This record gives sequence, structure tokens and C-alpha cells, in this order.
Amino acid sequence: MSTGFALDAGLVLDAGLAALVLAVAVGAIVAGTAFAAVVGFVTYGLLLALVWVRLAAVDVALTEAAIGSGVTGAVLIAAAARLRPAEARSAAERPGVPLRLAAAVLSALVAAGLAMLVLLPSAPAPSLGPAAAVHLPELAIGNPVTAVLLAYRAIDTLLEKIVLLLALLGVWSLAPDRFWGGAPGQPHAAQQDGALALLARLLPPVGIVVGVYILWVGAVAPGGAFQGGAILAAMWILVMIAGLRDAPATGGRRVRLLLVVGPAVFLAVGLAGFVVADGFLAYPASYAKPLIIAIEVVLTLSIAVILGLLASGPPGRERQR
Amino acid sequence: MSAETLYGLCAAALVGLGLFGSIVDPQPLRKILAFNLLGGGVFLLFGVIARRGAAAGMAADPVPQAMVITGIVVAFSATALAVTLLLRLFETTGQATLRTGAPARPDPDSDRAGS
Amino acid sequence: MRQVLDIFTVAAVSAGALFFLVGTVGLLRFPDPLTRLHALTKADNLGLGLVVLGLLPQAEGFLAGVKLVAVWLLAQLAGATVTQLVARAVRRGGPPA
Amino acid sequence: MSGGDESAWPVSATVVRAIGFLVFWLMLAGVNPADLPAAALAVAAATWTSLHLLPPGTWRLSPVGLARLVLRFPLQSVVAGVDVARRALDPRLPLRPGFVACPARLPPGTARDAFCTLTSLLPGTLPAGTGQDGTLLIHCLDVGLPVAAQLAREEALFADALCGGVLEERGGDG
Repeated sequence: MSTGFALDAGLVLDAGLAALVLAVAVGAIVAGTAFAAVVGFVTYGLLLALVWVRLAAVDVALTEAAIGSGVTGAVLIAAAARLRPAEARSAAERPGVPLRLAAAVLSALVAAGLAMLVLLPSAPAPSLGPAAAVHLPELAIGNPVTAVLLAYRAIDTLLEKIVLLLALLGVWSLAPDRFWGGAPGQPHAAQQDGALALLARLLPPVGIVVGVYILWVGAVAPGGAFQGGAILAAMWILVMIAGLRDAPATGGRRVRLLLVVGPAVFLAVGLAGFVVADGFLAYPASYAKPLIIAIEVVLTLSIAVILGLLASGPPGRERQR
Repeated sequence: MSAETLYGLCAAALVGLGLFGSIVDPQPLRKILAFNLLGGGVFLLFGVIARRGAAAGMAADPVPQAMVITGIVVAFSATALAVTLLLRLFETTGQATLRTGAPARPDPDSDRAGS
Repeated sequence: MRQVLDIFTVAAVSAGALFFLVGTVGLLRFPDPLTRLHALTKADNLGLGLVVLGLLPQAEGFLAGVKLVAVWLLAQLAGATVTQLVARAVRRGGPPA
Repeated sequence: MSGGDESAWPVSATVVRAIGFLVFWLMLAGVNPADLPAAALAVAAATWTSLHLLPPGTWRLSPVGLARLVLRFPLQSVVAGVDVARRALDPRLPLRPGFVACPARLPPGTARDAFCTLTSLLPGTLPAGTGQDGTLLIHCLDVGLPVAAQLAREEALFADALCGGVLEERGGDG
């Protein structure tokens, strides 16, 4: 009796959450201004993080809240504010009814096809869970998601770091030539903002403890380099937008070293695998856990710096020499 | 109906919604936003598949979950790059439109940047 | 003793939920963004405070209790900061450009 | 931006903050000797950041004043919440919203920012920036209430706790 009730209560919560996610998503798409749309999108991301918790994916929930909603939201909201002068004009270029109708039909078909896949699943649900569980004891990593990210599919994670670096290079190269190597942002003295400045003085130390904890606990529980790095990046971004500290010059040696140290150590350990283990990115059995933790620590640093600089945008000031 | 099916249907609707928005909305920034919304739907489908694949004492299949974490980070990189491209377009032409043949104003940096 | 604490928890958490509800009523009924901010921050902070207070007897140990209080304090700090930012933006007319 | 002069940091402030962050770590992670390296790293990084962002000496804390402030706070939260609840549920919606300009006697900077943040949690008041003449613009639910006087009293208590009671006298009438 009581379990039946609990299940029903859970399902009511799930149905309400799903409806809310959809409603907010519709709101973000049809919103009157780009600013309102971005606010809707950030809300959507946070609600999605709750959905991830309901799907037993706390690692993903942390990543979605920090990166998918938080840092992405910061980038989009800054862009919406900058693009406001052009908004009315480009919004007027709305496509005609035939195209909108065709797009609606196409979207509905895609959605219906996916819904069919959801409603008619293959009889034994496919799962790599048992395969992932086999080597967990040897790795001494209690969190299977961390094990997949840094052991079984380490090459994906390595390439993803390279993608992050490439994106940052792409962003930087969009700056006018004369700004190359300079600090990101507009060439104006960052003004300190009262209420925000206070938060930026009090919160970052707390955020650092939380970030390091999330990184450390990632070996045995939800958490890890991405989530911890995103929290550290958020603290840095807070300090920068509150005007307490300026963004660093993108040409600085220390900044560039921090950017590459994570991927470089990861790659070095991977190459060492040829010599001391079975091949690229193979860890010697007895050192797997310390190696993974060492990689995660430097990766966290690099991720934090890359995310912070991606959110700051291309260099906008000439380099001071 | 189970919670997984419920969220699966929600994910399918999100993909449709995001696809519609990214085709129909004329503003590039909102196309980027809609595309991210679409991405959220795709990731959620992964989450549903992972939850259905619960096995070996795990609450969900960790492989799709790890792929989604990678996916979220890559989606952010692409978004940051796309937004920067858009802002550069706006700085250079004074407008934010993807329409071909839009009148452009001369690039203020071209005298320095051009070779 | 256990039962008294449980009753206290139920009462305090319910009262907290009530204040969240009232804050939402204020959000819907109050006439302009600034008054709505009052409704949100004041009622929700008390609501969260009561929920935390109610959960304290259920916490496993001293540190878990500290964690609950820390959640309340951080939410207060964030809420108080964001409220001021929104209020200033509203006074200047619209979201920041 | 000051705070770069590391030799000037008093040991006591460093130790107090480090203990605070250690407690925060223990609260998150629990007491576990295996966590020692991570805990040490987290506490060191947090303390260093904290000393840089909020240099010691910014505030002159008085334990008695601080205790009074902390003890008053829950009561004020209740008053604030009940006040809003009463207005929200009253069918007549008794609101007389408006701005009240209060002269700010705390020196501009972190102390005043902290006071504004506290004020936004007090009953009936919501700081909405500073006017041209440096007064605090407070948005009130009921402009008929003696908001300015109430705020001046809070300011004095706050100054006792954080600034050694020092307030700038303004406008002649104190």
C-alpha cells in the first residue's frame, strides 16, 4: 500500500516537472525579446538539472546546472544585451507562413519519430552497465561515470579537452589583429558594483572549497573534473563581472600554461601507456587511481581557466607591454 | 506510464520544439538558443536510455551518462564560438542577420588587419 | 521524545511551505516588479528558514545540521544580492543594456 | 585594489578564516583522514582567495555587536515574512509602495554594501541603488511607516558590530 502511494506521488512529481520543462521551453522559444528568451533558457536548464536527478544521473545534473545552464546562460545573456540595437531589425525578417508551416510539420515528424522510439523500446533494454562494472574494483574508482570518463572512454574526454581549447582559439582569433594577446572585454575601466562586489568578496572562497570537494569526491560519488572546474570558473567569472579583478591578458605566459597543463598531462600519461601498459591511455593496474586523480586535478584547473576565458569573450584591448 | 517514458516523451517534444525554433526564428542568437534547447532534449533521451539500462547494481547505465557530460561541455564550446562569431558579425556590419545581401558597412579594422 | 521532534518537523516544514505559497500569492497579486521582489525575498527566506529549522532535528549529527544552516545562509546571501540587482535595474527602466 | 601585501596579513585573521573553511569542508565531506590532501588544498586556496578579496582590517568586528545582530536576525526574518504574508493575503491588498531616500552614514564600500544586503532582508525595505547625492534609495511596501528612522537604528547597530560604531555625520542634524 504505502509503496504504491510513494510511487504514485513520485510519478505526479515527474509529470509536473516534465510539464514545467515543456512550458518553460515553449516560453523561451516564443518569448518577445531575446533577453526574455535567455532568462527562459536558463530556467529551462535548471529544471532540466532536476530532471537529471530524477533519472538517477546526479553527475549530469551538476554539469547541466553549472555549464549547460549557468555558463552558457552567462554567455547568451551578455550577447543578448550587446545585440539589442540590432534586435528589432533582424526579428522583422520572420519567414513566411509556408516555410513556418513546413518547419512545424518537419519538427512534429521528428518529435513523433522519437516518441515512437520511446514508446516502443527494444525488449531487453541495452546496457553497458555490466561491462562497466567488471573492472571497477581494479580501478578502485567507486563512481562508474568517472571511471567511464577517465578510464574506459578516456580518449573521448581527452579529445573533448582539445575541443574546448580549439573553441577558445576560435574565439580569440575573432578579435581584431591589434588586440591579439590583450585582455578580453571592452576597453573601459571595470566599475565595481556594490551588491555584486560584496557577493564576489564573500562567495568565491566558499565556492573554491565546494569546487575542490566536488572534484575530490568524484572518484567515489557524483562529481569530478568538469563539475568542479565549472564551479571554480563560475567563482572567477563572478569576481570579474563584479569588477574586483580584471580578466588576464590572453597572451600571458601563466594563463597559457594553465590552459594547456590539463590536456598536456593527460596526453603525457596516455603516451606513457605505450611503455608501461598495454597502449595509448592504458593505465598500469596498480597506479590507476592515483593517475586518474592526478589527471583530474590538472584537468580541473585547465577547465576552470578555459571556461572562464570562453565566457569572457575575445580580446578587446591592446596588450600592455 | 513510467517516469522514464514520461521524460522520454518530454525529450521528444523538446527536440521538436528546438528544431522548430532554430529553423523559424530569424535572429541568429535565438537560433543558437533553440539549438541548445534541442540539444537538451537529445541529452535527455540519452538519460532515459541510461535509466532503462540500469544493471549490475547501478541505478543507470554510466556510459550514456558520461557521453552526455562530454556532450554538454562540447555544446558549450560550440555555443561560445557561435556567439562570438555573431558578435563579430554585428561589430563589423552593424547588424545581426543571416540574410544574404544585407548591406554591410566597411570594417573599421580592415585598414589595420588587411595585408 | 522522537515523536515530539517528528511533530515539530512536520509543523515547521508545513509552515515553511505555507510561506512559500504566500510568497507566490504575493508574486501574483502585487502590482509591480519592486513590490513582487519584496514578496519573493521576504516570504521565501522565512519559508526556507522554517524548512531548515524543521529538518534540523532530523539531521544526522552536528555537521549535517551546520550544512542545513549553511544552505539557508547561502540562499539568503544570493537572494539578497540578486534582489538588489533586479531592483536597481527596474529603477533604471528595464533589464540592463 | 589593496590586499596584495601578504606580509601585512595578521596571523590571527588567517588562522580564523582557515578554521572556518576547514569546518565548511568537514561539513561537506565529513571527517575522513583519507581526505587530508584535498582538504588542505581546499582550505589553503580558499583562505588565500578570501584574504585577497576581503583583506583583514576591512571590518572591525565586535563580538557583542555581532552577536546582537545575529540574534536579532531570525526575529526580523519572521517579522518580514509575516508582514509580506499579511499584505499578500489581505483582500484589500494594503500597499503604499514607493521610494524613501535615507542618508547613508556608513562609509561607502564593503561595509555599506553589506548593510544594503542586510537591509534587503529586513521587513518592508529593499535597497534599489544610490541617488545622485549619495543617499540610499529604499523601496518600501508602505511609505507611511517610519522607514528612515528604523533604518537609522539598524545602521547604528550594524556599525557597532562591524565598524567599531563609526558613522559619518551628515546633513547637520545627525
